[in-house]
Amino acid sequence: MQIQTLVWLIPFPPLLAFFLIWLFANRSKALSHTLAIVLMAVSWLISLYVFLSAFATEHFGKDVFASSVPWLPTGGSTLNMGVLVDPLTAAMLFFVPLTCLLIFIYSVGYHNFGQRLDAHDVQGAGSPAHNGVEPMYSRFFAFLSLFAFGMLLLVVADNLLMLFVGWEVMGLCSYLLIGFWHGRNYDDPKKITPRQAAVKAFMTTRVGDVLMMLGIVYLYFQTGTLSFREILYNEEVLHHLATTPSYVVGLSVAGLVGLLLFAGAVGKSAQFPLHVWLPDAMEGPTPVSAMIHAATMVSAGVYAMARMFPLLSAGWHEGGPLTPPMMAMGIIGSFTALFASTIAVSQRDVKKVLAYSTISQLGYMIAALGIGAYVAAAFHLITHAFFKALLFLGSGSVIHGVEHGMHHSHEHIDPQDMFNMGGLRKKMPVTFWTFLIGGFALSGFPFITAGFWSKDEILADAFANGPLVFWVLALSALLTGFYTMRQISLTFLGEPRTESAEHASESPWTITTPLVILSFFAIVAGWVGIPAAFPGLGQFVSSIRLGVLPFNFFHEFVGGTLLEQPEALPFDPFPLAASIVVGLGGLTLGWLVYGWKPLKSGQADPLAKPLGPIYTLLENKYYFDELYDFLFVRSTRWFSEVVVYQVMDKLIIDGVLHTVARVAYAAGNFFKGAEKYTINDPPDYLAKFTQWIGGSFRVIQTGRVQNYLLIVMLVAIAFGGVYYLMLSGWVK
Amino acid sequence: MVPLNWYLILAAALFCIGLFGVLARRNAVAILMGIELMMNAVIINLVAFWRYLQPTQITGQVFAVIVFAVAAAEVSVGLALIISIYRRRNSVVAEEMNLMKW
Amino acid sequence: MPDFSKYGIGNIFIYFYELLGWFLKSQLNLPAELAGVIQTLVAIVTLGTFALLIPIFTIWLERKLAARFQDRLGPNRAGPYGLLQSFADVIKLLGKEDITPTGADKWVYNLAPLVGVVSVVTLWAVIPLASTMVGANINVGVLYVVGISGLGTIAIMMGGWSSNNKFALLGAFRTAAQLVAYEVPMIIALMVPVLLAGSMGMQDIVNAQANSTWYILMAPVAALLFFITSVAEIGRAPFDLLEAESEIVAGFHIEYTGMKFGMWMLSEFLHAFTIAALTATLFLGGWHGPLSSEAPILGIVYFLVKTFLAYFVVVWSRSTFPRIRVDHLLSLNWKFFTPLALGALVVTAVAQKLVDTYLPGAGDAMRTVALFSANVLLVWLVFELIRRSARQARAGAEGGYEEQGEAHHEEAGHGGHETQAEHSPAPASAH
Amino acid sequence: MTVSQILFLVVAAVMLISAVLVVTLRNLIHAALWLIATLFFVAVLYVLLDAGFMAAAQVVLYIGAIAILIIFAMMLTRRVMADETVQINSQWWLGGLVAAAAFVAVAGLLNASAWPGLPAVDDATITNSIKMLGTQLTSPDGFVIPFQIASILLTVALVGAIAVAGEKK
Repeated sequence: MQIQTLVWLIPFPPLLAFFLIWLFANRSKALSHTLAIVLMAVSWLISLYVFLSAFATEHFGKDVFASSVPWLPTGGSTLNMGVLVDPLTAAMLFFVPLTCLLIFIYSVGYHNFGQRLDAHDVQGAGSPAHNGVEPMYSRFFAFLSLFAFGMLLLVVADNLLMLFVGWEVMGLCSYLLIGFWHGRNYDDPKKITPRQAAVKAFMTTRVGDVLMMLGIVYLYFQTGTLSFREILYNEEVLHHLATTPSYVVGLSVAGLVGLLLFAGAVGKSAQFPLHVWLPDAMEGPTPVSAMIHAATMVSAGVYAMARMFPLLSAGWHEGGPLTPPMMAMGIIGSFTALFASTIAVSQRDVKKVLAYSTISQLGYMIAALGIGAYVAAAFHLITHAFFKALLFLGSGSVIHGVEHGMHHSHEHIDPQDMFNMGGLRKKMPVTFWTFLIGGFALSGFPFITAGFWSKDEILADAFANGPLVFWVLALSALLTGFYTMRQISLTFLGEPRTESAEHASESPWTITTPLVILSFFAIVAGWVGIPAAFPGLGQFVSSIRLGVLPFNFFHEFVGGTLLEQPEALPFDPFPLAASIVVGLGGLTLGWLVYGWKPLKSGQADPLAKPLGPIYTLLENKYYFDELYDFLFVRSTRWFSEVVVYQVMDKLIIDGVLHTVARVAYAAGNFFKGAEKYTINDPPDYLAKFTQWIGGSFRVIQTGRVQNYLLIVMLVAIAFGGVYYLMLSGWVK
Repeated sequence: MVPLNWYLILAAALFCIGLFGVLARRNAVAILMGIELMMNAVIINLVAFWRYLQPTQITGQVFAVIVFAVAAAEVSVGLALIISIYRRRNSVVAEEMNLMKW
Repeated sequence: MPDFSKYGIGNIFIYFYELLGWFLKSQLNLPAELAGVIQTLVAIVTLGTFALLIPIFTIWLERKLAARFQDRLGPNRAGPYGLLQSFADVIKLLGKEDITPTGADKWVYNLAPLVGVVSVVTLWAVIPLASTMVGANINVGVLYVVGISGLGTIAIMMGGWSSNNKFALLGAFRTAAQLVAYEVPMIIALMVPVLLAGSMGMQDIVNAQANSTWYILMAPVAALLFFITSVAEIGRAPFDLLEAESEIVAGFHIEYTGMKFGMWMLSEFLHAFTIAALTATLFLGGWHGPLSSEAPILGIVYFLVKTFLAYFVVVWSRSTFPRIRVDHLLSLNWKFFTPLALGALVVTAVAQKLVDTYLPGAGDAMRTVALFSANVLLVWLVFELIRRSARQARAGAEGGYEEQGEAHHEEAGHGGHETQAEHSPAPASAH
Repeated sequence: MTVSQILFLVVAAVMLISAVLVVTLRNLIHAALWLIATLFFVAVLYVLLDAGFMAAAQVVLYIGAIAILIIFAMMLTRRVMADETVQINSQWWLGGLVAAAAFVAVAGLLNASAWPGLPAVDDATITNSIKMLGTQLTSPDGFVIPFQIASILLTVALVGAIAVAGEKK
């Protein structure tokens, strides 16, 4: 089978799994997850094969796997449906199906497969009781499979429309999965429920999606195609787009399209100001959080931006002034990175810390793309996917363990609150060590972890191209180390602060196996991107060859996606030193504050006092939810209540209508008499006449098929005759 | 050698005879027979066109085979309807099947 | 004058054919076209006569065999071993009064037996008697056979309807149901030799068997299915519902007397022999045997030997099996033969393809072994399924499992609930 | 007049006569039998057109299945339409007129146009046409999808026919 054909097959096994589970297998839990996992594994194997073939191809950036078929004829042109595997896609294909597969396996343990249905397990009521099993188990796997289909479709798509289809499938699935426990309610009315979180996520991303669709439509209108290869690898088209002015003054078409597409990515990747949905999306089951945050949805935004990078940077050259979309990405990305990491410092919920950390890391990538560090952004995307999936799954394992403890202790506490944990290191050793690896990777522990190398590359690029961005990112990296250590200390170190934590136990193998595999990649995935210019180590890894490429192939391999292979930066000790200092510094600070003297039960956060109101501000996420509530929700309500209803409806429209009605009523009364004879009677006669005609023609409506056919034939012959006469010129 | 238009005219004649059957017969089964004649006329045309216009390509016969399948489907459904009506109304006269007029 | 030595004794019939052509052309000076037509007509008449003469022998044979199966002597008075019995029968039939019942549709009534005989005799046009002797070597021979069998159905319906007799009409109805139904698995079973030979021509199929193996070895299931459904097609015991004496007196030919009845008999006996011939042709290698292609006359011998072998089985099963009930007849067809035939077709196609793909240099022996074992596997699977569903049905009938019995009554033989049945004993033992 | 033309004319004449009998005979069973004759002669016509497979398929399908079904249905419903009743409705003359007019128009048009003659084809093409038909009906480059759709249509029609005509419980 040709490799192009194989690429077509990548997204479809999960879709097949979705339909099979949905239609046939929904009675059997074992069958459902077997189907989902086996078909996902098929997808993964195909992807791996494609990745390895891509890897073995020389100059793969020029010689990609692509094939397409006509899809929708749209008047003059045809939209093609096709697949494209270039180095960027190949890199995505390496990690997306793998993480998806691991998350699938993890979900089996997470939903307590093998237990009997407990009396407390009502559909949608929340995570299953420890000795119970999720009642909507099959549905969960069906949705996960559909989700994986959406992501894989997006990854292999060769045009924006298919990408958008995958994008929207994921949007739907995230809605379904975040609101998976749709029946869950909390005592605290201010706490957001899964239902509300799902709606919030859907509506917030919708803002970005609509803008993105506008961008797609505008791009299609301008170029007549949506194929990546025809737009992004065509100097002429890019030049045309970069020089043609758009509707908005001061922006070229490329600029406007880029900004609109970026708006889509802002929604999907939860960048400021559309970041608010992502922390609340933690209401979904933990595998879903991992899926949305690590492997699929949020990275889709960054992936789309990386994919569209030639368009976004059309007109830009190394060292030149940034294009408007790039500038927007640089500003919003670096701001988000800092902003989200400050919030993460003060969160109590183990998953919300990770959520804000994700927002911050995505800001990193967006900022990196904004300053033109394409390869660094893609690199960080991949390493981040591994260690963030690891962290999420680890946190899920922790929550699972604490819930197990709750089952013993009969306490009613929030199992996700870090202040209710502590000392889990001894109870859950595998989770602890893997979480530690993930955390160190996230904060960039030097030289070993994957996060260090990718972050270092972004920082080096930022130092060379945008010093301001560099400082902001460095500061947020410091905060990253800090909150990571805070989280590890609060969760695992010290003594248990609650009875539940005391009784926590290690999770089953289906949960820990993915953790171990992911922690392997959280370390190793970084080594493929060690810069060749790095003293000592760089030369060493460059000398190891993997087929046609060196071991640290990433830069050369993914850089080949672009028309011009970007130059590797020369070695600069300053950003390296900076990244070592901020990474280790953040961790040390965190250790000093939280790890040195572990918190006692009931003790408040040691940061709360010294920071005072700032801490409150951070804890409340800068009051963004309240601000949006005020700005959009309430103002819309106020607008519709006061302006639309009171003023427009009641005063203006109703007033005018009432006046008109009164006038008309008076006039009507006046004309009533005259009307009877002049207007009323003739139509009556007309109606009677029509009825009479109808009655007399009723006979032809015989209800006999043969009569009708006869008339059809008569008319056909008559038409044929007339046509013939016209053809022969007898009738002009 | 037989000219092509002989076949076509023959088919037209068969078609019109079938048409007459459809138009003039009272018995629904007889109407169905008329339809069969019309179908056969069409297939004769298809096969004749195949032989005369494109004997090296098989498209005409493929088309005819598909018409066969459609004819079989049509007869089975048509007869099923007739039998069903016969059971309910004890009649197979097409003219009496006029419940839906007016 | 054609040189006899060129043809030899092996091709004696061809020699006579050429001799006739030579005589017409050079002695009577007829134009070549007309001479060809006359030659063909003579050949047709010869072949038809040969076919029509067969029943004279087979009727005697059948009576004799049936008698032996029933521990009787059978005809033994007319001629040596009763060999002249058939002639005596015919003379008796000729002497009978020729009755046309009141209210009968005369034209149709008289035409029906004729159509019946014609539909059988025309089948012989495509049966290859020897490597050089076949009436018409058309490339859709198998389809022709199927189509002509349909004509036989119409003859029976004509006869049954036109007799103006309710038993006859009932027989005709049964015919329509039975014959149309059994045509389905028969056609599917016929697809198997067509698939193996890659042609629908009868001569091609025989040649293909001569070049490889007899198809009864390659496709035993299809061969058996074809044989059984053919027996049903001719309405012979155990499938003789169209003339079941105890139920509808004599079925469609109840009103026929004299030689018209004789023609029905003729067509029935000839048809029985013909399906034996078809079985021999399609599955037993036809005329193929040692030296058969060098001396075609030997082919006729082999062909007749095989045909009589198959015919013996027809008679054997007729005198052995009791008549099947009408609803069993149809459910046997639709629920067993048709799926089995489809299965045999699929198995053959898949096995053939697998052998072609993975054993490209495989000889006929290898191919035969593969196909035969595939067939055995299919049969084993089918019987396993039947056994399982029968066991469940029995368990349900005996009330062994209260709640399951219901489900099994509803759909015994349906594959879906097998898994359920496998699981169900476990909770029972757990409680 | 060549032999083939005479043959064609004979077949055509017999076919048309039997077709006319199909639509005019009072006795519907006779009409159905004449329908069989017509269909048989159509098959002969296919033989004249070198389409052996079509001829065999015509016999198998039309005579072996469709005609039998029609006769069967006729026998089932015969009770209510005795042979003596009027078999032709009140608009028959108009129907005849329309059919005649349609025939005249179509035949006139067909006669007026020029048609290509019978192309000379070697025997191999004709012999292989059946193989080609099989290949085309099952090959992805050919007509496998229309063929499969036709099969599905047929299956659906059969299921529907059973559902419509089956006894309601």
